[in-house]
Parts: sequence; structure tokens; C-alpha cells
Amino acid sequence: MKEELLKRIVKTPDGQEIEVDPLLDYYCQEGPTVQPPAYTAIIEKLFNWARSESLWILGFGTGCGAIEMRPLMTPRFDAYRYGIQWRPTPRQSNLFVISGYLSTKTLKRVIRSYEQMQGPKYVVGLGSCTINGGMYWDSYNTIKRLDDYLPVDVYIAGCMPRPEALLAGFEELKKIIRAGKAEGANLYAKNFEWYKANQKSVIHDWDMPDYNW
Amino acid sequence: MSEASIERLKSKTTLKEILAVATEFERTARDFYTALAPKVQKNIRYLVQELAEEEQRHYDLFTQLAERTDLEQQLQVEVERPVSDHKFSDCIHLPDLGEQPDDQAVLQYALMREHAAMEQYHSLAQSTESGPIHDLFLFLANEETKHKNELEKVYYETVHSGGV
Amino acid sequence: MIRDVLSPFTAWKNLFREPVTIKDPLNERPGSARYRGFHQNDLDKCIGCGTCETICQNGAIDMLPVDGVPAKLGDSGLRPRIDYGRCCWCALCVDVCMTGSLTMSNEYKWIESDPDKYLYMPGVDKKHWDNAELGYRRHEERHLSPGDRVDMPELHAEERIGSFIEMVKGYDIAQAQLEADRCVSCGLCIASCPAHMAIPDYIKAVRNGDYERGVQLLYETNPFSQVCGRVCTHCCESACAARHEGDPIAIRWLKRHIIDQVPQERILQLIGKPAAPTGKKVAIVGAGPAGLTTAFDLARLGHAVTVFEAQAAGGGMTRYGIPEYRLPYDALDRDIAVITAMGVEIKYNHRVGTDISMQQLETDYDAVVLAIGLHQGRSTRIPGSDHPQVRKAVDLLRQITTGEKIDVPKSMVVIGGGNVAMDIARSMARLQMQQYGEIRVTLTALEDKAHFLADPVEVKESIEEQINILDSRGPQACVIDADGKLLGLKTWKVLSIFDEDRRFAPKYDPADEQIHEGKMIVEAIGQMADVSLLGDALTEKLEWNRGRIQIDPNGRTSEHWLWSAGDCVKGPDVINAVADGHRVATSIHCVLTQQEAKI
Amino acid sequence: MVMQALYDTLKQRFPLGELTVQRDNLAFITVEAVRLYPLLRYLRDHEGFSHLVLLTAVDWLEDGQFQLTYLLNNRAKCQDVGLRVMIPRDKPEMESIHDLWPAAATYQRELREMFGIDFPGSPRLEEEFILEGWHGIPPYRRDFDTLAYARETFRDRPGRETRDPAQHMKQQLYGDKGDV
Amino acid sequence: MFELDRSQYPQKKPDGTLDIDLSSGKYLKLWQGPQHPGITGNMAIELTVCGDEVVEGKTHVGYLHRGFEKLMERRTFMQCFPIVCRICVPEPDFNEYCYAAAVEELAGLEVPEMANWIRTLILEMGRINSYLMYLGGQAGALGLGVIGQWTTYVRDLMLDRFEELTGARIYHMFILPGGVRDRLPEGFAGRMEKALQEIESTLGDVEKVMFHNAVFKKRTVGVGVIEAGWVDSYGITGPNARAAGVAKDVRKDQPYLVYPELDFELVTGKDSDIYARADVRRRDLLLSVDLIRQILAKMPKTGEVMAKLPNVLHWKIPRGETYVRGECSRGEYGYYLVTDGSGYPRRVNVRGPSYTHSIALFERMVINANISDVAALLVSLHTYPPEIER
Repeated sequence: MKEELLKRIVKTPDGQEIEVDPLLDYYCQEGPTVQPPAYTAIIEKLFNWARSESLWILGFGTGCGAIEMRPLMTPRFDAYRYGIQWRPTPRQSNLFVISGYLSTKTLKRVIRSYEQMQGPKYVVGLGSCTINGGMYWDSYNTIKRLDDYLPVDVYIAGCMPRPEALLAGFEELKKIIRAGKAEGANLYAKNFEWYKANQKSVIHDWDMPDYNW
Repeated sequence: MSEASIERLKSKTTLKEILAVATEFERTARDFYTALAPKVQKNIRYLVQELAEEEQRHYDLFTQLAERTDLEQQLQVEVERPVSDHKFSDCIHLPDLGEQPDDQAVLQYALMREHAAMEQYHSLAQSTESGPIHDLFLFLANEETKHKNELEKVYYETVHSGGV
Repeated sequence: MIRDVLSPFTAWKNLFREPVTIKDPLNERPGSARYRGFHQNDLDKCIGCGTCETICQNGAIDMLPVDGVPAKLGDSGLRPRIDYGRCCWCALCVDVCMTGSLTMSNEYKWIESDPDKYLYMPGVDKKHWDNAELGYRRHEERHLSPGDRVDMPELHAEERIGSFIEMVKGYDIAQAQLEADRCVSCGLCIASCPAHMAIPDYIKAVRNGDYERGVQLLYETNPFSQVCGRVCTHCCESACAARHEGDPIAIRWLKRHIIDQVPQERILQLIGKPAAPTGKKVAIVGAGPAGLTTAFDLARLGHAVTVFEAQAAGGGMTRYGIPEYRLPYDALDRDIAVITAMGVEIKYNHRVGTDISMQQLETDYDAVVLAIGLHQGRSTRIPGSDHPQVRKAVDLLRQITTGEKIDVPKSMVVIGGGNVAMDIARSMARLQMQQYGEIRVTLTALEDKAHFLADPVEVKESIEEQINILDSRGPQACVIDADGKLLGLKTWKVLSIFDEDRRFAPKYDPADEQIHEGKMIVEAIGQMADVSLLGDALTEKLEWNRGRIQIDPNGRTSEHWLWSAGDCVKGPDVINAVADGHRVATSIHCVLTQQEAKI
Repeated sequence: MVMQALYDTLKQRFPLGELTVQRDNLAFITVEAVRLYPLLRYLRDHEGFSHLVLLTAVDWLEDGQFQLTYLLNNRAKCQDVGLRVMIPRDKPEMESIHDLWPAAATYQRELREMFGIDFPGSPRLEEEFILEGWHGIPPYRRDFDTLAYARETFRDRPGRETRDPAQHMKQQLYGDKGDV
Repeated sequence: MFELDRSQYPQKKPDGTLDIDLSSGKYLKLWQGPQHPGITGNMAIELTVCGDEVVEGKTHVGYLHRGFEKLMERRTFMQCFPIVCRICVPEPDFNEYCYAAAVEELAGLEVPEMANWIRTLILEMGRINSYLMYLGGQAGALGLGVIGQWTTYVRDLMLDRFEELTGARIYHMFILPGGVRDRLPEGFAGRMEKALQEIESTLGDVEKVMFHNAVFKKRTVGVGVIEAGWVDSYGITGPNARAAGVAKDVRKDQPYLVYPELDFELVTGKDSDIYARADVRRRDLLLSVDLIRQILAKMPKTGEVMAKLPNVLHWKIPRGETYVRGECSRGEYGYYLVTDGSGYPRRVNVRGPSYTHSIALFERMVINANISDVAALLVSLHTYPPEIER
């Protein structure tokens, strides 16, 4: 573990001494909890409709696919009219678009960002790389199957998929959400140990949240 | 065959007579091939045996036909003797294929026979009014043509293999 | 400064502009005409060569069998399946596709929740873009492998016409490497070769200049590389994937090139010594390719092999049937020398049936192999064909080889359109040239030019050598004058030669009759085996199959001690004979060693 | 020609190894490791080769050597010269040139991480650069097998299988008798 | 609570490194990225600030590392061609060109003239795309979102041209060793001219709204100055160098493809600040528009587009090494290729201009910068992370 992550006593400029345990302070001990659906089906349906029509994408371009986000965000393809918009922070987003390959170094940040997102949250895998490694199938530094590390709701084939294909993917995701089948966040909570084990098996520098917020 | 059977084939003839000659034609052929089979080398015996089987099939067909009562009437009809008739009835004579004929000789003989039969039935079919007898000859002509074509192919495949 | 404050407000003009937004991006924008979208595959055109799999740098393509697509000559029966979890749509697979069957549509939307569904077999898994008109196609001019065969240096017609010197000179190293470079190593050829030679591997050896490895690979499956490198019927080349791009790879010439590069002594070293003697004795009747291949295999396994050959030298039809200008005798001798070096004893001038009987062989040996070939020529038996100047090609060719005196006619007619017909026509043409300084050989064939049985190259070279080739002529009679002198051959025009099943059924036009002048007529229409050596008793005892000795898949006859191999059971073909030899040798070895195990 | 002239000029001052003229404006010169630093400084200060284009390494595993390539550019003359330095693979160490070009420090960090070549004195050499938590053979070395590593570390999606056309044909056309 | 005399901090340790004790409370460690809107692409900068002033900055890369140079060592020469373009997403064509040119040089292949014209056309089209992306980013980093909306639209028009020419929007995979894949489609020049006019008109708007904008000027003029003396020591190339008055451009210095036949003057600046760099890029963009017009007018109408290749499945290239460069929108892009006589490259090294710009140069420039300027500063260097770590 890195030195700055060790537990230590810190003296503040005004002379106070405080104990800092970075790992404990930064991350809570609990795994995520499974969120049950609303009490009545009709309410849940209403919720799902609302969720499906407000897909807020985390603006984290993890790989090459991010380049086709720009055209979507701008007037020509104008994804905003479909209820899709981009947010700068995980706290405000509910859709994580993994735009292609993930190096193990990025995977670590992606997991952290994902865990920071509010549920119910969705993941879209973009392009070959997220499905079976894509053209980096023999690379030592990229993961091959995104679904080993995060619950994925929809995959979009292509390398890279065009903005229209992305839109089609989002439309598909909306259908899945409306059907109440986009249970990724709950899946992640249910199989938390499994996902964590997979994540740990490829991320060797485990300087990252063992638990999420 | 016998003098009597040739005698029967005059300028005008009845269908019944024609049928009788045809039956004879097939029978002699069958007997000829059956007798020939053990004489030829074993490696080409299959050819002779197949020919015998084929003739037997035709022979059976003719005998069944002759026994059919519903055709009695029509078999009495006189028809013009076909031109091919002579060649056809000649074939009833048994050829001399020598001591141990080879496959090519057997095939050549069989081809000649089938050709004659095919021509005979064809002209008979042409000279009969449409009806069961006409159909019968057409069928026979067809049969013989098929058989002849098949034999021709076997002949060419065996003899004209083309070499290396 | 003021300008810098006001200028940005010009952006407001966009309020009065038409929006640039695409109304329905999901349906309004098909991919462009060259768009590299999802794949299409024309299953009928595809030959399953797997070149797409080889070039795919993503390992995205699998070759898998498909129901209703059987393997056949030149088509592996496999079809590509693409993993869209790997594909990068670079279209190298389309570019490299040997037949142009693999293309890309301009469709690009494919959404799935289940990532396992992205294994996609274009053409088999029906998709709405299967018949898309637009999309990426291979550029006609662009080939990722060269399409043209490296020309083989040969003697010109004028140079070769008067002599029996070998006309094909063989590739030099640079030429061979260029030719070998064209191979895509798909392996479609292997199964089409009766001996299943490791063709892509030995072509690779040529590319790498590793000729010793090449020789080893050749001898694994074929002890007649000198022969097959020159006169093989090269079924492999008709299965070659490269023929869809241009010319097939010159597999035969490359084989010859390998064997030409390694000296005889080194070849012997590379093959190694035979196994320790087993004490078993095998007799082989006929020193042709089939008999000697069997002998070679069995001798290497340690069995004592004796070959009985009626003629004065080995090689069978390859020596007595194939003219020297195609296969020089010393090349053949080199192949045979390697075989005898394995300890095979060849008794020349020993005619079984005359000098020694089959019964004798049965008692003296543990196993007997009958590899007697097809040395008896067929006759058309048209009228006049019994004239003494009407000859059979095999007999004449044999006479030429043995050096027997031949009364060369000033003009002659050859009947037949196969390679034997070409051989005798060209051989006689050479003799005519030597003797009279001019060539008057007419060749008549039943087939039309498009369906000649002879190799197209043979036909081309025959024409170069001034042989008058007449196609679609059916021989009707040999014309003989009142004095009994042969004048020529009467033929009818052939209207059609095949029936709808592509079986022989020639139709003639008697109106189109010709007489071709010739003082000699040579019949080269086909050959048969001379089985008289078996004797009546054995002939009767053996089971036969449509005129040929009946054998099981291992080449064993109905008699437990007798095997048969080569042309006499499989029809005429060198490489088939070699393959048969291996098969029989394996079977005999099994039987002999099992017997041993029993004792 | 031009590159040969440069080589001759340099040769008067420094012992040089082999010269490979690739184009008339690009040449590679082999130099001993100890001669490199003064030569670079000379080229930079006196010959106008002031732009360090790149610094990288080639692993000649068979020869037990790393080749370091220092590529310099003279913009005025539009010439490039590559200096090849062979260093032993078992103790890969090289003098740092970060004081000649500050940008070289980054290259040296990368070489340290990806090839395991040490440049004592180069800043932040120990810090991770591209990789994170990497242990084992530096990945750019030839004896590191990326496919094997990927197979071991990551899971491929199941369902993939393939047939060899030649094998498949033999099996289909000849059954068990596929092999002669 | 306490006052800090900024001029005293951070102090230097005897070995020359900065003495920054985070626990002292005088400093704050601030991370930008990898998930941060003010970051170009997927990278991170680790800033140590004292007050709102940066005292130390470290660039962290490797988030996009796929090991291309390693992967290429196990791919044949033709198999490498589809993967190289992924090294730089917004302007992939330079990878294709440099790789192809390096292979062609070592294999001794002569590329048909027609292919060279098309290659030049593609490279200039790519440059326009890249600059349009940059302009949007540069304006966006300073809160001028509308520029990005416009430039992304006109960039898409150029992507449409790319699509009809190459068959793909982003990864064109059109320049392959030996030539290019195809000729121009029917009526291409006309449609291109339309797109160029739209780009020109948009650039006119951009000039008014962005370059003649008091706020933009206030934030960029005199900020982030690159001294001319740094150009060589930090390996600065491209517009970053040209904005500092150093007329450095491979297109002129070592002309490649058909640049010798094109008529153009280099675009340079002199103030070397963020504004100057943006302006150089804007003018360079207009130069590319002009170059494309020249190319379409001057290029031959017919001709082969591919050299005759050996069988690419086992294409072996004799032992050798070379370096091939081109001038991309960010500077000198180069491929160092070593072959060993086998069918695979022995070593490929990709020299992306961002390598020096975003690490050595940026880390130098960020010192004493204001936190709020960091994003604009980083964008102004026009860096694309994937070409750094490859």
C-alpha cells in the first residue's frame, strides 16, 4: 500500500493533531444494498417510465468511443430531445457508457465512478472491446469482458459504433428500463462479492475502494 | 429362331403375332446371356448377368401382357409390318461371340440388339391408333431406348476411358 | 475593445437559421455506398478456405461446418463465423477473400443485451442486411496475394519438336520463392490430393528456402516426387483457392523444385535407414508407382520386399507410357534408386503368370500385392480396326521407350482426346520430325475442346508442336483400299457428347463425314488391365466389382493373402497409385504384425 | 553522401561504429555507450541537431542486448541522425540525458517501466508511468508473452471454436481413413 | 487563521527538488481527471496548489494504454494496419500514413502517384477535423460552449465526406501499406466544396464570437506562454512551436507525399500564449481548406491506387530500421520501425507530439498557473492522450 494511504497522525496548521486513516475515511464499510421495487406495480411502472426518459450519462470518456459522444451532444444528432444528457459528475448520472476498451488502470476508476453513481443505474457497453476484448484481445493491459466487472444492460456492436447506433442502443435501453428489466444496480449489489473478486483479480494495485459509498 | 416364327412375319401381321415374336426375342436373349455368363471370365461376368436380368424383366412383362384378357380384342388388329421388323427378328438368331468374349464384344452385341428392339417398338407405336396398345408400344420403345442409352454409356465409359 | 464586447453577440443570428438537426437519425441515415458495416457471405461462392480467419488480426473469425454445405473438392464445407466481440470492421477479410464471397453491407445497428449473441455467421444467420446493395466490396484491382503464376521456363516448340529432351526446365530458386509466396496456406488442396501430401507445408519450406525439410515432407507421403513433380495430374491445383484469384499455385512444379534442389545422397540421409528386419516376406507384382510405393513403405517398416516386374526397368506406366520429354528416365531412376536403397529387391524381366505363378507367390510369401496397372490398350473395333497398321497407343509408347524399331509413317491419325493420345501424337511427331523433317499427325477426339480429358497444357503444347487436333469427331471406320492399304480414318461430327448427368452419350451427325489421311492409325481411347496372369482358378476364386478386382477400403481382395493397388483397381492416375500403395502397405503391415502378435 | 560527410566529421572526434544510411536525410550510427553523452552534446551544440525526436529501445533477445535509439533532428539542414547504443540485456543501464533535453526524462521513465532499463539520476524514474501495479517482466521485453498473459489474467467469452479446413475436409471426405 | 507568504513556498531541497510537505497544511493536492470535464481525453493531472496557484503538476497517463507497440510485434505487416489508427482517435490517419510509409520504405515499395494525392487529401481532411475538435474544446474550457456546438456540426460534415470516401466515420483504415483502398467516389469534389464552404462560414462566426471576444482574450492573452528557447529542449513541434514564432513544419521541412506540388505558406504566430496558439490553429485550418481545394484541382483523374503487393499473409521485410514523420495537427507524428527479416515488425515506436507536450512541457508550464487556467492551458497544448501511452 502506498504511504499516503497508511494510517497516520497529522498536525494541522493551527496546531491540532488529528488521526487520519485514509481507507477508512474515504470509503464506508458497507456493500451496496438491493433496492426493492416500489410497493405497487403501477407506481414502479411510472418510476420506470420516468427513469427511461431521463438518461443522464456520466461524461467519462473511457476509450475511443467517446469521440462519437460529441456529435450526439450537439445539434446535429441532438440526443437531448430523447431525454439523454451528459453530466460531469457521477453523483448526477445514472447511465455509464463504457466507450470501448478498458485498461486495468481505467477499470479501477470506472468502478469507483460506477459505485459513486446513484441507483438505479445502467451500463452500456460500446463496441467489440466490451464484448469479447475486441482488437485488444491479446493485450496485457485491457479487460476482455466488461460483464465480469460491471453489470451491463445493453451492448452496441461496432468499432466504433456510429452516433445513430448509440441512439438505437439508448432507445433499446429505454425499453428495457420500462419493462423493469434493467436491474444492473441490484445485480451488482446481489453479486457484490463475485464482482469484487473479478475486479481484484485483474487490478494488481488495489489502492481503490474495497467498499463503495 | 425356328423357321415357323419367321414365317409368321409377313407383310401384314397381327399385334398378337408381333407380341409373340417380341416375347421370343426377349426369351432367347435371356437364355443366351444366362448361358454365356459362366463361360466368360469372372471379371466381366457382372455385365452378362446384368444383361440377363434386364431381359428377364422384359420377358416377364410380355408374358403378363399376353395373358391379359382385356386386350384380347385389340391384339387381333392387323397392322402394317414395320420396316425394322426384319432386323429385329434377325436378332433372335444367336450370334457367335467366340470362345471367351470380352466386355467390349458383349457390349457391342447387346447394343445392337437393343437398338433393333427400340426401332421396332417405335414404328409399331407409330402405326397403332392411340389406345392401350399404342401406349404399350410406346412404353416398350421407351424401355428399350433407356436400356440402350444406358448400355451406350457403359460402353463408352468402359472403352473410351481416355487414358491417363 | 468595444468590438470585442459586441462581436460575440453576432452568434444570435443563428436564431434565424434552419436547424441542422437530423429529424430521425435512427432511420434517415443509411451507411454510405462504401460503408464497412455488418458482413454478408455468399455461401455458394465461399469455399471455406479460411483465409479470412488467417488474416484476421483480432482472432475474430472461426471456420465452422454448416448444415447443407458438404465438403467437396475445392470447398472445405466450412464457413466463417465472426465474433462481433472481436471484429474491428477493417475489412481485411473482405479484401483477402479468395472468391469475393465475403462482403460488407452498409448496415450498422445491432443492439443486444446478451453479449453471447454476437457470434455471427454471415449468410447462415439470416439478417435483414443479407441482400443489402450498398456496402464495402473488394476493389477489383486490389489483391492481397498475387494472382498470376510465375511462368515456367520451357523449351520453345521449335527447340523441342525434334527431340525427346525434357521440355520443362524447372523453376530456379527466385522463381520458386515467388510462386510459393502466392500460396495462402489454406490447405484445401490436401484432401484433394489422393496421397494427402502436406502441400502448404512444403510450399512453406520453399518460401523459407528449407529444402531439406521440404524433402522430408515429400517423402512422408510420396516416394515418387521426381515423377509427381513432373507428371502428376495435380488434382490439388484444381482445388487451389488461388484459382479464384487468378491461376492456381503451381504446386506440381514446386514439388519438383524441392526435389531438384537436394542431392540424391542427402535425400537418402534425410529419409533415414529402414527399421530392423521383421522376417516377413512380401511379393509385389508390378514395379509401377503403386507397387513401388507399397514396397518402399513396407521395406522401411523392416519387411523383406520382392518386386516382380515383367519389363526390363521399373516405373510401370510412368516409364513405358509417359514420353521422355515429359518425364526423363533418369529422374524416374532417381526415385526408384531411393526405393531400392531401402532394401527393396526388384526382379526385372520376371513376368508373373509365365515365369512364376500366382500360386507360387501365395505359398512363398506372407502377402502378395497385385499392382499390374493398365497396360492393355482398348480398340474402337470399328470396321477395319484389325488392320496391322492400326495400332494401340500403349503398345507404341512402350516400343518407343524400349527403343524398338518403329516404322514411322509419314502421316498418321490418332484416335482419342486424353493425355495418352497427346503423348503418342507428340512422340510420333518427334519421330516424324527426326525422320522426315515434317509433321503430319492428326488427332481426332470425341470431346469438344472444352471437355477434353487431356490436360489443357498438353493440348496447348500439342498444337504448338503442329499437331492437327480435331475435336468432336467420332471414329466410324478405318478406310482401306482394295489392295489392303490403310488410307485413313472416317469420322462423323459429334453433336453432343454428354447427357444431362454428364455421362457419355455421343450423338453423331452422319451428314458431316470426313476422312483423315493417315498411313497409320493409333487408337488411344483407353486401357485395361491384363488380368490373365491370375490364371483361371484365381480369377474364379476372386470377387470382382464391375470388371475390377474387388477390394476393401484397405486394398485387400477377397483372398486374405492378396492385396491389389494402383491403376488396375483405381483407374489411371500416378498420385492415386501412390496413395493406394500407402494404403495397402499400411494394411499389410497391420495384418503381418498382428499375425506376429498372435504367435 | 551528406550523411557520409557528417559521419566523417564526427569520426574525427569520436570513435564511431557502423553507419547505415537509410535515406539521404536519415542515417543510423552505432556508438559505444560511454561515447554517447559527449557525442549527443556535440551534435546538439555544434552540428545543429537540437531536436530530440525520440528515444526508444529495441530488444534483441537473441543477442542478449538492448538497442537504444536516440533520434536527433537538424531542422535547418532537414537531417536526422539515429544513434544506436547496444547495452547488455542482463544489466541494462544507461547514462541519463535529461540534462541535455528535459523531455528525455519522460522517455527514460517509459523505458524503465516498459523495458526495465535503468537511467540513474533521471527524475521520477521510480514512479509508475503508464502501468499500475505491474509486476513481472516489463511488458515490452521480447520474452514477455502478451497473449499468454492475457489468457491467464482475463477470461475470454466462451463459445468460440474453429476447424482447420484441411483436417475437416479429410475427415468429411475420408472419414476415419483420413490419414493415409 | 494564518497567512502564508507565497513567495517563500515551496522551498527547494538541497538536491533541487521541491520541499512539499502535504501534512504541513500549506498545500492542497488536487486531481483533475481521469473523470473530469476539463481534461482532454482520458488522462489525469495531479496538481499541488498553494492557495489558487499551482506549485507542482504531474501528468498521469496510461489510462488508455493498450500496448500497441507490443501487439504489433505479434501481427504481420498487413495485420498491423487496422490497429495503428486506434492510436489517435480524433486524427487517426497519420498513424495509417506513417506506418504505411515506413513499411513501404523498408520493403522497397513504390506507391502510385494517385495514392499519394489521396493520402494527402485524407491527411488534410483529418487535420481539419482535429482542429475543429480543438476549437470547440478550447472555447469550452473557458465556458464558451456554443463554439463546440458549431464546430462539432461542421466536423460532422467532414466525417460524412470521410464516410463516403473511406467507408467509416472515425477509423478510416483507408491508407494501407502499398497505397490506398480506392479512388474518390463520383461527385466527391462537389460535395467536399460544399462542406468546405460551410466550414469557412462557421469559422467566420467562430472568429467573431471566440477570437474577437473580450472575455476569451482576457483569459488567454499572455497566459501560458511557451518561450521560444523551450522549443528544442522540450521537443515542441507543430502549432505549439509555430505560435512561438518557430516556423517548424514537416510539410515544409521534409516535404512528403505531394506537398512539394502544393502552394502554401506556413502559419506562424509570435506571442506564444493560449490565444496565439488558438489563432495559429484557426489559420492553419483555413490553410488546410485551401490545400484540399488545391489537391482536388491538381490531382490526376485516373491512375492506380495500389502498388503490387507480395502475398500479405507471409510478407517478410528485410532487416532494417527507419523513421518516418508527418505533420499532424498537433505537431510531428512519427513512426520508428525496426524489421528483422521476419514477417513481423521487430519494434514499432510511435512518436506522438502529445508525448512531450502533455508531460514535460505541461509540467513545466503549469507551475505558477492559476487553477482556473489549468484546463485552458492543457487544451491549448492540444494533446491527445492515446498517442502518449499508445
